[in-house]
Amino acid sequence: MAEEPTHTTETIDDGLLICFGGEIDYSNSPDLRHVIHQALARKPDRLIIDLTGVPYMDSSGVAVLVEALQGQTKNKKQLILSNLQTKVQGIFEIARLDTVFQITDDIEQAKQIPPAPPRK
Amino acid sequence: MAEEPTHTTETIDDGLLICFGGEIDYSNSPDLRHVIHQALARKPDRLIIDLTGVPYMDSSGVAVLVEALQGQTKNKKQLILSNLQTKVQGIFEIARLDTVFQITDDIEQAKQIPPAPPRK
Amino acid sequence: MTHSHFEMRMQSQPRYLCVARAALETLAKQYGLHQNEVDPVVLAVDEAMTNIIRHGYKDATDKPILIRINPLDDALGKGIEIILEDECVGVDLTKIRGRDLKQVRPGGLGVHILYKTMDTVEFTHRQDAKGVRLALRKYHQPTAPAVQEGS
Amino acid sequence: MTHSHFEMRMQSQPRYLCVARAALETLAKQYGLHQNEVDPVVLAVDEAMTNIIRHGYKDATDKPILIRINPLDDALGKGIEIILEDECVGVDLTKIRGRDLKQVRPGGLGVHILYKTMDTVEFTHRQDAKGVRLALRKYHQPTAPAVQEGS
Ligand SMILES: Nc1ncnc2c1ncn2[C@@H]1O[C@H](COP(=O)(O)OP(=O)(O)O)[C@@H](O)[C@H]1O
Ligand SMILES: Nc1ncnc2c1ncn2[C@@H]1O[C@H](COP(=O)(O)OP(=O)(O)O)[C@@H](O)[C@H]1O
Repeated sequence: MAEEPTHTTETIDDGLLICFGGEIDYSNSPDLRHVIHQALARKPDRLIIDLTGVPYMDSSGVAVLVEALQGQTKNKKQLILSNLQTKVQGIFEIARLDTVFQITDDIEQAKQIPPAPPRK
Repeated sequence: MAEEPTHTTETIDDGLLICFGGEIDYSNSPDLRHVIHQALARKPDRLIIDLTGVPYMDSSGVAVLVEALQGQTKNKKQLILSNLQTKVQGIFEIARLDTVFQITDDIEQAKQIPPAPPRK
Repeated sequence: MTHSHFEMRMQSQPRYLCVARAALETLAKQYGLHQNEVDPVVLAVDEAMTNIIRHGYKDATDKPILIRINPLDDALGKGIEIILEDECVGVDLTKIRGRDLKQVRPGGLGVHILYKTMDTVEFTHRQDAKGVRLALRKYHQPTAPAVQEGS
Repeated sequence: MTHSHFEMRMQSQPRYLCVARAALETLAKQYGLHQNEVDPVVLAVDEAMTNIIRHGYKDATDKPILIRINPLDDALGKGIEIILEDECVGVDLTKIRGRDLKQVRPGGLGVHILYKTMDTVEFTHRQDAKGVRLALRKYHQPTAPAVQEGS
């Protein structure tokens, strides 16, 4: 496992906020998937995944987030990512996913984004 | 060389202040020695060596500081260390030098210490 | 066999990914790469190791991963060379390739990241035929020269 | 020869000290040591490497230093084992010892630091007689038990 991976899930007005902490790689991305699956099962209208505490993520972590996006989109729900640190932003750009996800600078902004019409 | 070693030397009221930065090990302790020798040559009454920017030091760095202390003491001058970070404090304790050196929490304190009678 | 400047050999366990990253980050800086060049190199090696563990070894945790690292200093400038070797025989190297990213789906990013982040990427079979060899190279880019007048 | 969990082999250059430290710090945490236990272990290995470079190799920069690392999990608890090997023949092991610290003088601290920071320190000649072998071990100390009543 990478150093001290942590997570908290809390309820917000119209959904859930998950905050991850620690480096995310193939040693702990299965844990990340598990936490997100539990959240998706509660069918939140808005799922915010905050990455303030995540200095590093590899493609195994990105894959879990893409899976989450697909799950929410299929259910016509919203997924928003917030607080991407430099290296995490970097892998989203390399994978050309920086325009596929809704990404905000902080959690407050993520709460304000109006529910978007579902992607087709 | 360890990551980004730096140093600045500036004149103070009754002597010199050297600030080091970066990890100090056998890759750059010779540079440290050189900088300190140059300072000792100016025979400062008070030599303050500030280690705020030094997160790590091994015994090759400590040896240079002991040499500096001996040089100042021989000349009946003063050497004061300031701002030891946890790991640096650690090696001074392991080497039982934490009571041999005058060590202060910050540069201001180091400037206030009255000139001590020279060690015998 | 001549040895490299710095070598790591570890068991195929995901918990060693972060150890390799830490060493590589420090080493790449020693070889003159800037932080914004170091980050992609570290990511590339993480992806290459993860692929060896997942695809090469099917998550077996007791297989060897060998990483050999050398400084580069040649006509192309200063840089770092990283060679990863595993003990996976019978791998069809033509199947190791990135996919079209337009299609958004989980996975299938690792190989794309290798080619995107490194200057050269070379998959071959090891000379001793015991497994796959991946050679990665990255050169330091001195700060972009100012636009030249009259050019 | 059976391989260790994690091995590093590098040329005897001081610039690789920080690379070894970075890997070892991450690894020692993986093996369950707390930060205040990791720091002394990292220092010890730095001192041992520096001694190999300075005393063993007289500052030659193209000689090998091999570091093999394994997790410990035995009767004494969880911990880390670090074995350093060099290619210095004819070293008189009885001369590798710490000095009296009461005398304040530059140098002569490295071996003292080894014994002070590690749980076991063992200098031997390598089985293949090609050099010196130093085995270091450090165990994780679970938080000190509360003072027991009646003891
Ligand atoms: N080290 C490897 N050994 C064997 N096959 C590999 C290796 N790396 C990649 N591959 C093959 O290349 C494909 C693409 O890899 P990648 O782009 O990392 O995506 P993913 O790992 O998500 O499938 C893998 O599905 C696998 O078939
Ligand atoms: N790896 C080594 N190979 C050969 N001799 C060594 C080695 N390590 C230590 N020694 C010997 O032990 C002595 C004490 O070492 P140390 O406590 O580190 O102090 P210093 O390095 O300042 O002399 C050295 O002077 C040297 O003679």
